[in-house]
Amino acid sequence: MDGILFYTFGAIAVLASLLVVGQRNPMYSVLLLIVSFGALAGLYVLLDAPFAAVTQIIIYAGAIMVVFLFVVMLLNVPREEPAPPGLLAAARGRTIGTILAIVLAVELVWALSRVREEWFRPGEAAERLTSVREIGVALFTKYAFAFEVTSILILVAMVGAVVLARKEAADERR
Amino acid sequence: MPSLNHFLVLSAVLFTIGTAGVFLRRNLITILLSVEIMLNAVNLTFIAVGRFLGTVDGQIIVFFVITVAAAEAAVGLAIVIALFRHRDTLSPDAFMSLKW
Amino acid sequence: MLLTLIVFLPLVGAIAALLAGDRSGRRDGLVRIVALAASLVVFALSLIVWARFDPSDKASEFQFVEHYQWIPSFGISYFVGVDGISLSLIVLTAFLTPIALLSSWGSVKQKVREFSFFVLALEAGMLGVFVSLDLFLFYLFWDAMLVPMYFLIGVWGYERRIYAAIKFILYTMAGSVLMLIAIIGLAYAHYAATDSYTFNLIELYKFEVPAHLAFWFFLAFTLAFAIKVPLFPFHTWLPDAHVEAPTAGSVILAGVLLKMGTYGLVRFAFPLFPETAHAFAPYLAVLAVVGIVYGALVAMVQPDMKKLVAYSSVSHLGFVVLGICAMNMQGVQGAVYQMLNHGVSTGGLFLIVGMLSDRRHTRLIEEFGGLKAVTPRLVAAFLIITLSSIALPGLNGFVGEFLILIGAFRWDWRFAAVAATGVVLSAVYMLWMFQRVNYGPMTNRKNTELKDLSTRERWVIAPIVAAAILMGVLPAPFLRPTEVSVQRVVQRVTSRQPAVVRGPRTEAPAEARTPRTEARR
Amino acid sequence: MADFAAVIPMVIVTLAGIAALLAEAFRQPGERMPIGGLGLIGLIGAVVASVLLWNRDASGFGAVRADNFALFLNIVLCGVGILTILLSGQAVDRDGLPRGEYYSLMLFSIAGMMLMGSATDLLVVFLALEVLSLGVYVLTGIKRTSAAGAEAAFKYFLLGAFSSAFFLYGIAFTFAVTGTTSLEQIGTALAARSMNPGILMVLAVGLLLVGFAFKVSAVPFHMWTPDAYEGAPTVVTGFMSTGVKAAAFAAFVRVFLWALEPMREQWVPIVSTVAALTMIFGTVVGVTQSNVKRMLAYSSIAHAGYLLVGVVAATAAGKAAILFYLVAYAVTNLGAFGVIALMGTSDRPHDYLSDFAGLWNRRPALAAMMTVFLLSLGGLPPTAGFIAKWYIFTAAIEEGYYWLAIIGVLTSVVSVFFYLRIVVMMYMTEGAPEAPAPRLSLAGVAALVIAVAGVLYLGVLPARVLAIALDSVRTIF
Amino acid sequence: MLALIPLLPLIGFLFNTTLGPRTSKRVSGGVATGLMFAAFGVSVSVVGRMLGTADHALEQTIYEWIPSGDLNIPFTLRVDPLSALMILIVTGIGALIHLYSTSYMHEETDSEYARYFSYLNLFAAFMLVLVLGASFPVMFVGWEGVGLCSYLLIGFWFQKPSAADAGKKAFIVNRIGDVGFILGMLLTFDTFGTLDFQKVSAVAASMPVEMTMGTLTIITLLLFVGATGKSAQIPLYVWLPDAMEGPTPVSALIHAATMVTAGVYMIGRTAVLFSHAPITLDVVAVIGVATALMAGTIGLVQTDIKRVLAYSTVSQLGYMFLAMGVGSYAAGIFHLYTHAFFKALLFLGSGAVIHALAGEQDLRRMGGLKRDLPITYWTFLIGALAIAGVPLLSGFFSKDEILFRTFVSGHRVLWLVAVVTSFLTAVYMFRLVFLAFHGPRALPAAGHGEPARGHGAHLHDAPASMAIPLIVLAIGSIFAGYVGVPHALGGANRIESFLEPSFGVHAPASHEPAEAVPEGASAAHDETSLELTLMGVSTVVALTGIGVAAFFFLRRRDRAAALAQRLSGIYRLLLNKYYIDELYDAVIVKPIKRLSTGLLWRGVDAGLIDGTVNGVGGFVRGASSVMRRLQTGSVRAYAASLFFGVVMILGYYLWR
Repeated sequence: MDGILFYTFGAIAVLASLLVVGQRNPMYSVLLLIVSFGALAGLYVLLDAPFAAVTQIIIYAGAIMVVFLFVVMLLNVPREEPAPPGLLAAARGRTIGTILAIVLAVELVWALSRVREEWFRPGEAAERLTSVREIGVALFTKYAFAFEVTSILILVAMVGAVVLARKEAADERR
Repeated sequence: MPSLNHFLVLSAVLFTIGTAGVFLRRNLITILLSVEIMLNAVNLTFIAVGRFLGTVDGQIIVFFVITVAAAEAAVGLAIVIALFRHRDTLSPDAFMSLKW
Repeated sequence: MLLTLIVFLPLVGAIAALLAGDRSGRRDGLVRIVALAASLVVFALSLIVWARFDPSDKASEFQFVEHYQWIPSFGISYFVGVDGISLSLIVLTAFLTPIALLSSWGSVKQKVREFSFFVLALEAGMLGVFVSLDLFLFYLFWDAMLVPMYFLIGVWGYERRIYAAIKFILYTMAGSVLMLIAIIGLAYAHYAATDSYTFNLIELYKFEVPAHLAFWFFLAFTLAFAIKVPLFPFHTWLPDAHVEAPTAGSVILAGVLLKMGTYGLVRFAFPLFPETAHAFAPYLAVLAVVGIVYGALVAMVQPDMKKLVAYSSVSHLGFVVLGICAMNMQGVQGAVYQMLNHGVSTGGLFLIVGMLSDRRHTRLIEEFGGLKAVTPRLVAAFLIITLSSIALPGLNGFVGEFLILIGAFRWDWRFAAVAATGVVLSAVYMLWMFQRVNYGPMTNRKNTELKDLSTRERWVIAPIVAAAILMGVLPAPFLRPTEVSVQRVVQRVTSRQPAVVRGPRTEAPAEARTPRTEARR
Repeated sequence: MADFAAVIPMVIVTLAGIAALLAEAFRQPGERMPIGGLGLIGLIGAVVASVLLWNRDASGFGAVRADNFALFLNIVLCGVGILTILLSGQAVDRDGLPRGEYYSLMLFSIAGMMLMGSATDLLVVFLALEVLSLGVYVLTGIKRTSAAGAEAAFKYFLLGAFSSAFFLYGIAFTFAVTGTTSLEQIGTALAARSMNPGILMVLAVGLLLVGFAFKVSAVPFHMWTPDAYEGAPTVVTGFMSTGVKAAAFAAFVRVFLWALEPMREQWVPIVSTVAALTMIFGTVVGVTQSNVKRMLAYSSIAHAGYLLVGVVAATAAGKAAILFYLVAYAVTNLGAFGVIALMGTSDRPHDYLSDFAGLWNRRPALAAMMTVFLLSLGGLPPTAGFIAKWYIFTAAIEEGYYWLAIIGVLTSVVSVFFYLRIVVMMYMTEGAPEAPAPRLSLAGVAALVIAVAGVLYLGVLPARVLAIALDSVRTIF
Repeated sequence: MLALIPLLPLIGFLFNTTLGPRTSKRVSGGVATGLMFAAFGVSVSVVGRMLGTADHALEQTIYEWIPSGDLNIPFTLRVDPLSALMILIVTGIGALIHLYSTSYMHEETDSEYARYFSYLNLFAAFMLVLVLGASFPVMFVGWEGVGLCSYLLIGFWFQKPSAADAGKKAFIVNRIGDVGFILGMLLTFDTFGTLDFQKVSAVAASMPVEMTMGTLTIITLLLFVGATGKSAQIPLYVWLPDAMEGPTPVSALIHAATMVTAGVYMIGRTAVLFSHAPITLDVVAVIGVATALMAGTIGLVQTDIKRVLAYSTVSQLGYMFLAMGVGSYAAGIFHLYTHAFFKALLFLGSGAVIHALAGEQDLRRMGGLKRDLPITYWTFLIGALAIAGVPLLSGFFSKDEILFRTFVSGHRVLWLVAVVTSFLTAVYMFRLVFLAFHGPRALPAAGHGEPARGHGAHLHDAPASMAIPLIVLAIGSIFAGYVGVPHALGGANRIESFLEPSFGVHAPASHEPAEAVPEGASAAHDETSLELTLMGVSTVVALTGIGVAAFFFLRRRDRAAALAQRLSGIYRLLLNKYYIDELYDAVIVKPIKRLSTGLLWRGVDAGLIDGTVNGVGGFVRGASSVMRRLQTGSVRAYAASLFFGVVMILGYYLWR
């Protein structure tokens, strides 16, 4: 059962991701990515991480992707422009990129398929992993500092996004 | 239950798809999406590894990664908007004035 | 304190000159005087050191020593002192700098305060090189001194000055950075062997560098010095730098800078790695004698006076290197003496050429001719310096060359034999040039109105001429301070070399040792 | 409460950033507020805090350690910040940059850098990296009228995001092998089974290396550097070329020379190759540049190579050498970029070689200071750059890496060539007669004077700083 | 006291360089000449004092000159019989020539006049150092110093390119010889550990005679190279004829009487060394006689009055070397001494002619001057007779001594050549006399405007200041030989015994003493008769030579022209001095210049070395412009680069 689910979700994730990358219309790309994220959320459930799965759906697919969609619509460039003619370098770049990607895939797959499960010694019972409480406690004790740092991170991102994206008129204020 | 290898390999494939996207697409937004794919692939690794180590740390790290991804997306999209203002295009090939 | 004063006073003078001037150049006169005064004070101080230096073999090797911790964690200290060899070169430096400054009064009209600043900064750097007894300190000065020279060539030079300046600095740096590696490596080797980090030259003298390292270190040191000397075939920066440098720059470049290379060989390369030096000396000597002949031959056909003098330096410095390679009393002492001679005579030649070029704005030999009719004094000075350069007995050049040849001959007669041809060749190129410039009919109308030496120029050239004669007629006072020092260097090097230096075949008469008190009839 | 001691300096800087933001928010339109001053106060406060924490070895939250190494870095970074703020005033006014956001982002970035240097947990390193990166990305593109700025920001951002994905993947593998992100535990875990690092761990090392190599702009991860440096406002370029590099190297040292020390044999070949390539590429490509900022970008690539030599030759001296080099490089490079920044006018940055022609005649002091900085970059005595290189090469030679040292010195000779091209322009070429004499702000000049003083101080009397650097690495490794 | 001898002329030099140009000719010339006479006086008294000492030597160390380790060269002067003779010649004849110059150079401006005398004084000073120097280096000071003065004086009229060229040539050719001298010194020091003549001789005297190439042979050969340079012997004689570009008194003093004999003097000074190196002696003799013959033949056809004399000088110097080469040092020095008189006389006489003709030097434009210039003519004739070897004049004694010594030393072939040369000497000298002073007055050549002034009705004979030296020297040319009247003529050959102490610890050793000088009374008797016979031969030869000259150049000048026509090949060869100058130019000078310019300068220096240096720079620059193209500006290329790095690093780890 788990195996079927794994392959189903995995196939969806890979397929959707491939389509994201193979898609010329950014709008579709965003939507397909949401599909991919959904599939990943399924895998998270499979890995006894329901909280992560929920977060994935709500924050990632729900919030972040919406921002993307929002920007795509704001800028209103539905389709990618065709490659400028004669841009041989770009074409060559694609080829090189593809080759490199394949090589990387081979390397990673080769390496990761050699990983042995025996290397990992489960420390805690699996059911504790699913406990939101456990996560919450850890997040606000062990990871409290990191948590605080993220607040600064988000503040920076916020200020930065505002600075970069706001309209010129705002500058009149100085 | 699929083994850890399965999840790791899957994440590797997704990661590679993400990297490939950076090269193949000529649209800034899609490129940003490709980076998101990469981050998600890493997330999968974290959760899988955390599961097999039997610790919640993996999930918590994913939580942080999602935050980072959000922050990056915000700044990245802001930059894309700024770029679009200057050139009216989203093709990365249009932005080659700085070179050599 | 005296040495520190000598080294840093030029720097103080440099800053004073900078402050004395303003951007408009209205106070250039004051700047010039400040700079000249500073350099003269340094000269006076150097004479004091000379006078108070104890040349006897009972005195310690290095005198006026100052030793302060500087970067203790690396055994780097501010460690200065002089022996007879460096003393001579300090006096030479301090002697030539005021002359160079004075000579520039006529030719440098732009940015005088910066010019004075760089000349004095250069002097500080050169003096620093000669007094340093710490390898780190030495390297610091060695490299730092490139910068002012670079500016002197690049800003106040002739047409291709920028090319020449960059060539100068890159060429010399390329050599010296490898020496930097060797210095660090040497200090580390010492650390590895004795567990103490030191760049102290005296300590390192005592240290026997492992052979495989010594080989590379010696090469690195020697490459740096060979480029500076410049030894054939590393000399091609020199003609360019000389030709394009302003007169004062050329004077200092030829007079002092090149000696840093030969000084380095005597002070560092040979004593630090005696075994390797012994093995390499013949090869170096081959380069030296090739340089002697080659430099002379190429000098012969130069159409540009400065270039000719530049190539003559290659030839003359070949003698110096040959003397050092011989590593015996006469060879090294001759080499040290020849360093001084070359400073005086080539410095003088550059001054003369500079004066001609100030007047005519050309340095091509063919542009001149028959000058003796219009500028007899200038030509007279020119003649004496020319003769000093071609080592006429009675003038300074002879003493050095003769000692070097003796030293070289006792080491390996073949080198001396080839080197002796330099005696002919130097006469050929110098006299040919002298004749084409000064003799013959006045063919170029532009030369008919040339002015003879002005009062200032007389003051510039007179010390050079005086030195050339004095050092030729009375070399003993200049030789004596170096005697014990050279002896120690030779001793230090040869004591760790396998072969014993061959003495005269028959026993030397006892007279040779104690002639000083011989009664005069 | 003890936990907090370790983060006091960062907190102070962060608070200063927030204060700057608030000040901007409550500013009346048109009102001039000394927001930079707030930043200065915060940074000075952080310096004071760091000094007070010296030798305390405070640590907190299991993720931060204010050991002397970190504190040394804190002080350097605060110094970078102070000089940058002093230099910024003119550019901010001239280019109409959003003042509050500018200073606050800068302060947040500095806080991120400080955190990166102090972090003892890979996750925190990653978060700190993101904080400082996001701040710098935005600063790069902060001049909204500049298309080049936007382009630079975009390239920097995209490649940065790309590389941090790799970095993160590396963290994931490390986590997989050791089950933790704490550097200390990673080190212990690796040491325990150091004989068989496992295939995952080498992947982890490689990917972590990519992340750091990107941030320090090592070849072949350097490509963003010239473009970002050229496009960013000059002051920001100076800031990121020094601050980011310092922070990244600090974390690099902490991760690789501490946690991953047991893996040394695995990564040394890679790092030394990268170091050699970086030195060569940076200098060689710098030779033909005509834009000074771009030229200095390549120079900063080359300098990253020298620093990597220090990482390879990681004796105690080597680590101290890295610290010293960072200080020397920071004052020097900030000075150099500061001069370029002061040369700019509102219509154009004046960053081409030809813009320097005859500067000596127009602004002799500026030209002289630039010369000092360039000589220091070239490693000529008696400047900081010379001592720094000396120290790095000493470390290399001690560990027997003669070949790296030789490449290092030879490339620095080549680099002197292009630094001197600027000198040639300033001193040996006549400028256009109508070329304006740059207008200098008092704060900017003060910053430059401080930088010159620093360069010369470190060049002539380096013993004290060297001793402190040595002291700060001894406490941790 | 000893130091005073060179010091006096040096003072004159200093005076004339500093104050001279601003004083009148009377003062500058007077000071110079006066000091020379004073030096002569001092020399006489020094020689007197020297003769009073037991070992016939005086020494003075002035100061310590070059001290360096076991090498110590004090500046020591020493006078012994050999140098005594030399200082007398130098100061005596020098003083006369100074006197002569006061009027000869009178047409120069004040400053040029002073310059002339300063050079002349400087020359005298150096020459005196040369002969007084007690060690090789001190001698070398004088040796090169006189070369310098020669250079300056030959090029005195520097505006004439030929004069400047000649001066340079003289100096450079001399320098070539000096290399030999220097190397000889080096080897001497290496061998003996000292450079003092006395000490070297003392050690060398105890060494065995080298019958094969040994150290002493090499030393002496090297020294002899030096001598050939200074004394204008094959192959380095080429500078001397050109040196005639200088003022005539200079030719008389430097290029006839004193400087050029320095080589001979030097061999005399190091006689002990040469005596131990028979191979060298043979070389010296052969070179000497070959030079004598070659120069004599060239002298036959030259048309420039001074050049004839110059070749004659070369030839006579060859004689001297012949004497040295057969081990008869005293004879060589004796000839040096007499030659100084008559050659100086001849040069000064020719100077008087040139002076009278306002610079004309071409024999073909002279003739019949006997009537207008009686003093010049008669003194010149005495000189010519002396050099030709007419009996009872000085040249006769010294030349015959040489011929006799050559003969008895067994060098019969050399003797024969020397006799032929002596015939030639008589011929060319009297050709000169007859062409210049006898016959019809030649017409001034067309287009040769200036000499017309001199060829006018009233030619002035030498004024007093020129006549007195002529007369004094003429007297000397007659009687100087009487200090060396050979035993065969009932004389005591006093000069030989006088000089003997200078030539070594032992008697001058001919290398075949047993054969050449049989011992015993009967042997002495045989020798006397042999000597008388040889004297007869050479007298006949000399007189025949004069007769031949009289026939061709006094009676039948057309025959001379016809002969030249008939033997035009040889004539042209001789006229062009065997094309030696051209040969040197083509074989040595031009190739070196071409080598230096084409191969060394443009090829090696600019091409190879600088090419390499610039090539490295160019390579870096080229690499730079290629590598910067990698930075395409495309963000995807950048990502590719980054990606490439990742792949490589992971690949490295996985493939290891």
